[in-house]
Amino acid sequence: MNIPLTHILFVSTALFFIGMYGLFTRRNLITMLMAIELILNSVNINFVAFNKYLYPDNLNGVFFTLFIIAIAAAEAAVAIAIIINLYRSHRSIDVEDVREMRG
Amino acid sequence: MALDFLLLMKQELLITVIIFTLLLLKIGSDLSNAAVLNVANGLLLLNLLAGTVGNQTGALFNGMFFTSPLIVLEKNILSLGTLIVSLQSSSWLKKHEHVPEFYILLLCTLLGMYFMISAGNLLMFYVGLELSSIPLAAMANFDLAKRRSSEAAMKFILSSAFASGLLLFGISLVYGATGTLTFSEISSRLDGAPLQVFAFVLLLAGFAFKISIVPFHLWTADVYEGAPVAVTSWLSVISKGSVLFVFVSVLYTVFKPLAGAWYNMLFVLSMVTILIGNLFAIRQNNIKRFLAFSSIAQIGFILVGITGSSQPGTASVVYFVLIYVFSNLAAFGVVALVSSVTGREQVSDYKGFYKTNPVLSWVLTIALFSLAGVPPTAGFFGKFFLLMSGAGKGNYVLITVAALNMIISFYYYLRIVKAVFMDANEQPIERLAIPVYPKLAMFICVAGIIVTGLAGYVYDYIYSLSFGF
Amino acid sequence: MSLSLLIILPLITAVALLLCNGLKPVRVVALTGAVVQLLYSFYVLLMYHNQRVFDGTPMLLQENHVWFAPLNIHYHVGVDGISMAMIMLTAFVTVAGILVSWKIEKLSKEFFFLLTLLSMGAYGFFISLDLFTLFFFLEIAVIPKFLLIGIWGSGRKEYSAMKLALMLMGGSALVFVGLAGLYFSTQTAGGEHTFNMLQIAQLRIPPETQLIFFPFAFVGFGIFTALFPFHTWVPDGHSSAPTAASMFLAGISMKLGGYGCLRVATLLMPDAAHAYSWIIILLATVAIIYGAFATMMQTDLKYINAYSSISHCGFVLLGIGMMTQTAIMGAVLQMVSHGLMTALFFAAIGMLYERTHTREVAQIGGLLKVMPFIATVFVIAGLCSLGLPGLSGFVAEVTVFMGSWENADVWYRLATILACASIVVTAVYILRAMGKVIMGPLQVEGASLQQAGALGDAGWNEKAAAGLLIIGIIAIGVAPFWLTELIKQ
Amino acid sequence: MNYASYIALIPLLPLAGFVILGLFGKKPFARSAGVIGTLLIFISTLLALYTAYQYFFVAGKQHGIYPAVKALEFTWLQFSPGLSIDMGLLIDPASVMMLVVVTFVSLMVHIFSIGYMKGEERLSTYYSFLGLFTFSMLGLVLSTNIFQIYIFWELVGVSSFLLIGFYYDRPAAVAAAKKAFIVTRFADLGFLIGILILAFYSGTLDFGTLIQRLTEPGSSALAQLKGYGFIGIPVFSWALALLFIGGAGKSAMFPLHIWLPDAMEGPTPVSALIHAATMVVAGVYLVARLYPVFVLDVPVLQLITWVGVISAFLAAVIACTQTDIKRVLAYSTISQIGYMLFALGLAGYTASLFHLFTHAFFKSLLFLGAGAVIHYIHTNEMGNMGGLRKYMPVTHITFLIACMAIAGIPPFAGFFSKEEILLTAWQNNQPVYYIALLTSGITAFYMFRLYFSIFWNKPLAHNHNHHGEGPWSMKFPLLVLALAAVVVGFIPFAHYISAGQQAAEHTIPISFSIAPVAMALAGIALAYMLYYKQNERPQKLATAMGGLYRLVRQKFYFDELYLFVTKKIIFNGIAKPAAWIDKHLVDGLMNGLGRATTGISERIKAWQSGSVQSYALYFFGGIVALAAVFIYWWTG
Repeated sequence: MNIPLTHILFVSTALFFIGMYGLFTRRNLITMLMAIELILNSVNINFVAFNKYLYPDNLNGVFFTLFIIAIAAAEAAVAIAIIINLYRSHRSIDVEDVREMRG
Repeated sequence: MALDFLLLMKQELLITVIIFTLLLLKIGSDLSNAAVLNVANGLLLLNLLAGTVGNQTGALFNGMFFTSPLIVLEKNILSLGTLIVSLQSSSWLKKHEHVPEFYILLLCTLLGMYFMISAGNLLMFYVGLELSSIPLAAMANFDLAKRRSSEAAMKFILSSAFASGLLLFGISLVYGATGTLTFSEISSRLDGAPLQVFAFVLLLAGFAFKISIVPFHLWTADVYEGAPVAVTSWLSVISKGSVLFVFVSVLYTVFKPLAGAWYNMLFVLSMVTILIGNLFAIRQNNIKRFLAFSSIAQIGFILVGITGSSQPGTASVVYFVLIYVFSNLAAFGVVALVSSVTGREQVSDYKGFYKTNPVLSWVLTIALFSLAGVPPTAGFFGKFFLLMSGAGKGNYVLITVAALNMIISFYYYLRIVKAVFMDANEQPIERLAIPVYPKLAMFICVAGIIVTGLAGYVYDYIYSLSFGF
Repeated sequence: MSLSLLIILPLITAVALLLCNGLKPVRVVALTGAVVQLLYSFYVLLMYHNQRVFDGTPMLLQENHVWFAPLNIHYHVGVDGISMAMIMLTAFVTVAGILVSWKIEKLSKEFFFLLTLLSMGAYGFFISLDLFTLFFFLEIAVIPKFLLIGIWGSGRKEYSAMKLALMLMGGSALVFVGLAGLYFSTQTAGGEHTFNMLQIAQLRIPPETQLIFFPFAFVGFGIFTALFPFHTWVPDGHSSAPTAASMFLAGISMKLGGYGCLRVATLLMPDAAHAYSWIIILLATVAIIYGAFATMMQTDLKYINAYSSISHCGFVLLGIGMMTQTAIMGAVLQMVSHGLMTALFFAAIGMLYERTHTREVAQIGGLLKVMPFIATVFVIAGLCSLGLPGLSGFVAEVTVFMGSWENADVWYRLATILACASIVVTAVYILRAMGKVIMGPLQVEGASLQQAGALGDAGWNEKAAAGLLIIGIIAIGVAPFWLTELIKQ
Repeated sequence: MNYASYIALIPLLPLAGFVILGLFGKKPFARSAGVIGTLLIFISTLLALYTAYQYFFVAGKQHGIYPAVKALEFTWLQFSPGLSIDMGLLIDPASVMMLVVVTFVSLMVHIFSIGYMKGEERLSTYYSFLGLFTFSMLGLVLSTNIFQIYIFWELVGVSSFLLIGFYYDRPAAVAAAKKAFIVTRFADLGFLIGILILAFYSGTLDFGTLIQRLTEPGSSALAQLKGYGFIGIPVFSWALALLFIGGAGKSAMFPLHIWLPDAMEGPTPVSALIHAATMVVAGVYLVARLYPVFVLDVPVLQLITWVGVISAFLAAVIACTQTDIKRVLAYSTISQIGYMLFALGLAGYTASLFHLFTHAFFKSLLFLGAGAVIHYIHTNEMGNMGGLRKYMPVTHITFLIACMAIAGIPPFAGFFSKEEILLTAWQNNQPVYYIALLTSGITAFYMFRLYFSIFWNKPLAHNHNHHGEGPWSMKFPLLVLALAAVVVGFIPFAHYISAGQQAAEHTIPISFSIAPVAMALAGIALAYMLYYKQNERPQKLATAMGGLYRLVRQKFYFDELYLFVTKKIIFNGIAKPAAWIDKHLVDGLMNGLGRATTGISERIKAWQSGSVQSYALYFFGGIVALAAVFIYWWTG
């Protein structure tokens, strides 16, 4: 079984843009957060793939992925806390309702 | 090794200790807010003092962590800024329920910045960056009950996560192109291929997000406006300053092979940033929002200095950040005090300010003049050296555009001065008593604004530590 | 005793002012500071004279300290005849300005503080031999003007203050580019770039570089001295400013520009100055003629003097543009003369305004009857402005004309003739104003004849201020040789 | 012989008077101003007379001429090596003559003013201005340097301005003062440019050197001046013509004469001093000073001649129709100066200066006489006068003497000098001679018209005069001047003052005098017919002349022409547009920049939409743009 690197990169890039799309179109804050997770995951795939295909003699990429996963979790935790707090004051988690400051 | 470890990482270790001390305080006792503030400020002063002794160059953890006198200086500048922010926010924090938490979050971000500055590896850098930004989002929401505070935090965390996603994508491409995450190795393996440039653009965007370069700046104003003043000042000065330090060293060392490309990018970005920052700043009515845009324009000037890509380039950026710490924090100090006592943050609220609060008015004015670059304040010297550094490359178009944009920036700084000194007001801000800590902070800032510029020694010292190519 | 004391004394005065409390101490401190400075300026003049006898070098009393070593920036001061003349001018106008504003009660401490700061900027600027120091002091002298006009001014003061500050900042931004260009095109023996004017003058910047950076420096400084078409801050700024600020603005601040145009732009980049001289002359001539005609239509006394300043400063630029030794000497004379004369004029207008509360020519008349002293001052200032021999204006203008005429080119001559023609126009507008305000039947808008008749004449402070400036004007006008001897290189 | 020590005092004493009375006129010297001023000028006059005595009779001629001596000279303003304004005292026949005239007339005026200006509130100011004028005029005549003369030229101008406007609360006086200053200023512009040209080519400003450099054989300066041209006219002619314009302005020559009649708004003694005897002849003096240079350029001499003749004639004609006695005298002054100038133009240097000399006495006498009349009757209008001979015997007699003198009746002073001029004209230019002859007839007519109207004609309607003819301080100068008007004609003028080397002493044949004297007598007879007794004839005559009379009465509409040029063309055509352009275009540009900036700022507000998604979109767009531009287009 020999999947070329480009295939995997294609998947990761696709994931990246799906995440991007989600971020731009979804109005629910939680969904937007999930879209960002997609972007991060596409990066993870990249790292792992590069590590596996191009530079198999060290584990830089894989470790980086681990860090990203951990930090993403922290980020999500803080983000959800903020969204909850936001919901308390705004009674909504629709991004379009949260644009008081502008101009 | 052990001693090296202690010495080279002394600031990080100290901060960690402080964080844990505060954590224990929070858990173990119910000290009054005032006491917590005293302890925290004392510890921060200690941290600042510790930074000044026994410094040397060295690397730890196989080059993951790197330090040099310049880096220590940069950290000291941040420590100083932290101390000032802490002093200034005391009048706001005194009334707040979660003082130790605030300090813990604050110091976590500071720790992140320290690591980021000392990073010798992209992984280390990334961890430091995230450590310095995630707690900030929580801090932005620290006025828990305020709608705008939540909105600011939401905007910050989403934008920040998105930006770090793109940054990471860039890092992954760099990794894919070079096979390494170590700075020194990356620079030797770059050759200017399009993929590398693309990876660099993504990285640049990550940096640009943090330091608010146009068009990656749009979150800035909203977050500055919504966040508590202390957090805003922290964001605008310390957070930006730390990323700037890293930005300069990354550009000058890691991406040196791509200098041709990034020079042109910075050329364009700096002009756009100054111009857009200025144009938006002209008509802001909220003083925090106004300072946000003015700081964007300031970043544009810093970029001009960075384009110099020389020893004066580094020196002038570090020097300017130091001055910027004093100037911007002086302005924010006044705004923080006014905001915490009266809750008024509009520019029009400052009309007739001089009649009731002459001292605060002068502090604000000196700060604004320094930001605008009027001698004899330090801002003049800072901007002069930045532009001179940029001019060293012989790109006079950039210099001329930047210099002419100073006119617009003058306009909006003077607008505030005009409101303070000249405009009449039916209900001016009442006479404010200045507590000890903010007073101390203001004194430090004003002294810094005056001395940093006029005393040539400061610049000489920074210059002697700097590098370029 | 050193040259730096010229900067330190105002600084001490400024700090002392901040520590003062109460109206009287503030006034006394400000006046004392200015008078001490005047005396010290005389002392420096004396030192300069004595040294010049022994020493052949043009720049005397030099002091040179490294300021920012990495960029080879020095704090470097020294004087030659031209700067000496400007220093004396500054000292005179400062004392007069403080005397005239003696009665100011609104925020008097801040007022005198800013005036002193402004004068410090001017002193520093005139003695600088390092372009960085020069630029530093140039900018120091801008912001106090903004505050002075904006806080203590009249009319559309905020608009004027902002306009003035922004246009002058624009000027200094251009100056900055010019200076940066100069700096990077120098290369000293040690391989460093330099801001040192003496070195730059010797190094001879390549002509191509000069051609690029000369316009920046010249236009930049030109804005300060009302170079057409960047003069529009002058009328608004001057007319909105309080009396002392108008005096400073026209008397000292506009001279910063002229001095810079001469010292920095023209003398450091002579090739470019030669190449561009026709443009300078064109603009200067336009400013002279057009300024004079525009003045004719003004109805506000301050506007009249402000517009006439545009015209008069055109002579400075004309002299510089003509590039002959005599013309340049004329330009310097004109700077000194115009500084004194216009300060006197503004002082007189301020005194009139304080009493009649209007500056509209149509609303006042025949004031000679009720305030003979002020009227006489006004007449003297007016006569000096229209170039009456025996007063300083004549000496300066004639020297510019003689120097300009040394260029044999027909167009240069035409420009000179047009400039000469402006003296007629000047006579027209000065006499119109004088004929209405000073002469004719007594009239003060909003006051009955009886009230008008009861308006008082000048107080001791105003008399002293005017007297001081008149002494300067007459000293130059009657015996110009001491001044030309001083200026001559 | 050392003159310096006291000659310097001659101008400096009046200056001292100016300074002392100007500074301390209010407190200590308010009452005694007249005495102080008079005393100082009296000393000056004595010194001037002594100087003249020393110069003409003690030192005497050397090599057949009176030498020019520089009694004092110092550099006042150095332009470039060799080119400097020097201040000095030049003693030569012309300047000594002028010295005497100026100090003498000034003394008379000072004395006269003590009576005339009695009770004037600003007496000390008046005397200080007189001092300033006398100083300036003396400086002018003693000038060694062409720029020095310009400097004092301006100073006399301003003293004239101050004195015309002495009654500053009268709008007419203010207007006249402004007019006088501005018109002469305009002429001075020509003077200044003329100086610039001459100085550039000859490399000097000193009279002596200048004349020497230009007149020496094979002069390179002259060659250059004649070689270069502008609009087809040699630079030399330009320079001299411009200098002459300066002189013409000060001397109120056609067409720059309009200021002089208005200048009569000043106090009458001032008119006598400035606008009759001294300042207005400065133009003549200037041309005389540079006479050797003017001689080198025939076209300019012709210009001078014709300007002189036309002025002489036109002014005389206008004088016939004026009813303000001072204005009549003013036009007669213009006319007489016209004589002097055309005499210069026709190489009659001596004749011209002789006429200048005699004219000073009888014209100041006329003015002082008129002053006495006005003092007595408080009006300038001829129509309100008549029959005054009974009330003012001294004035009457002296005035009559002066009228005879100006009309050219022997043996009064005017006869001799006018005869010289007419002879010059006869010898050199016949058309000019005939016009001049006619003019002298007209002169006699209008002078006697004036005389008869004041002293004869109808009896004074109502005499509400309480004081007499006037104090002795007023009568004394009249008598002294009348004496002078009788005797100065007998001075052998040509012996003392002549152009260059040739001391042309000649006698005028009696036969030549017949025509002019006959013309003068005819003029007097006509005046007698019309004005001796009150009658209808003048009115009828005026009606008969119709339009011509009106044209002359309105002074050929010169004032209206000037008004049109200044108001319509310069004010509305130049100044107004300039002010408009400045306010709207130039300043509009600056304000427009500001407005544009704020406008753009308002326009791009929408970018900051507040929606975090759009922020991300911009973010991503920025990356795409950067990548696209810098990877594909702008590499390296």
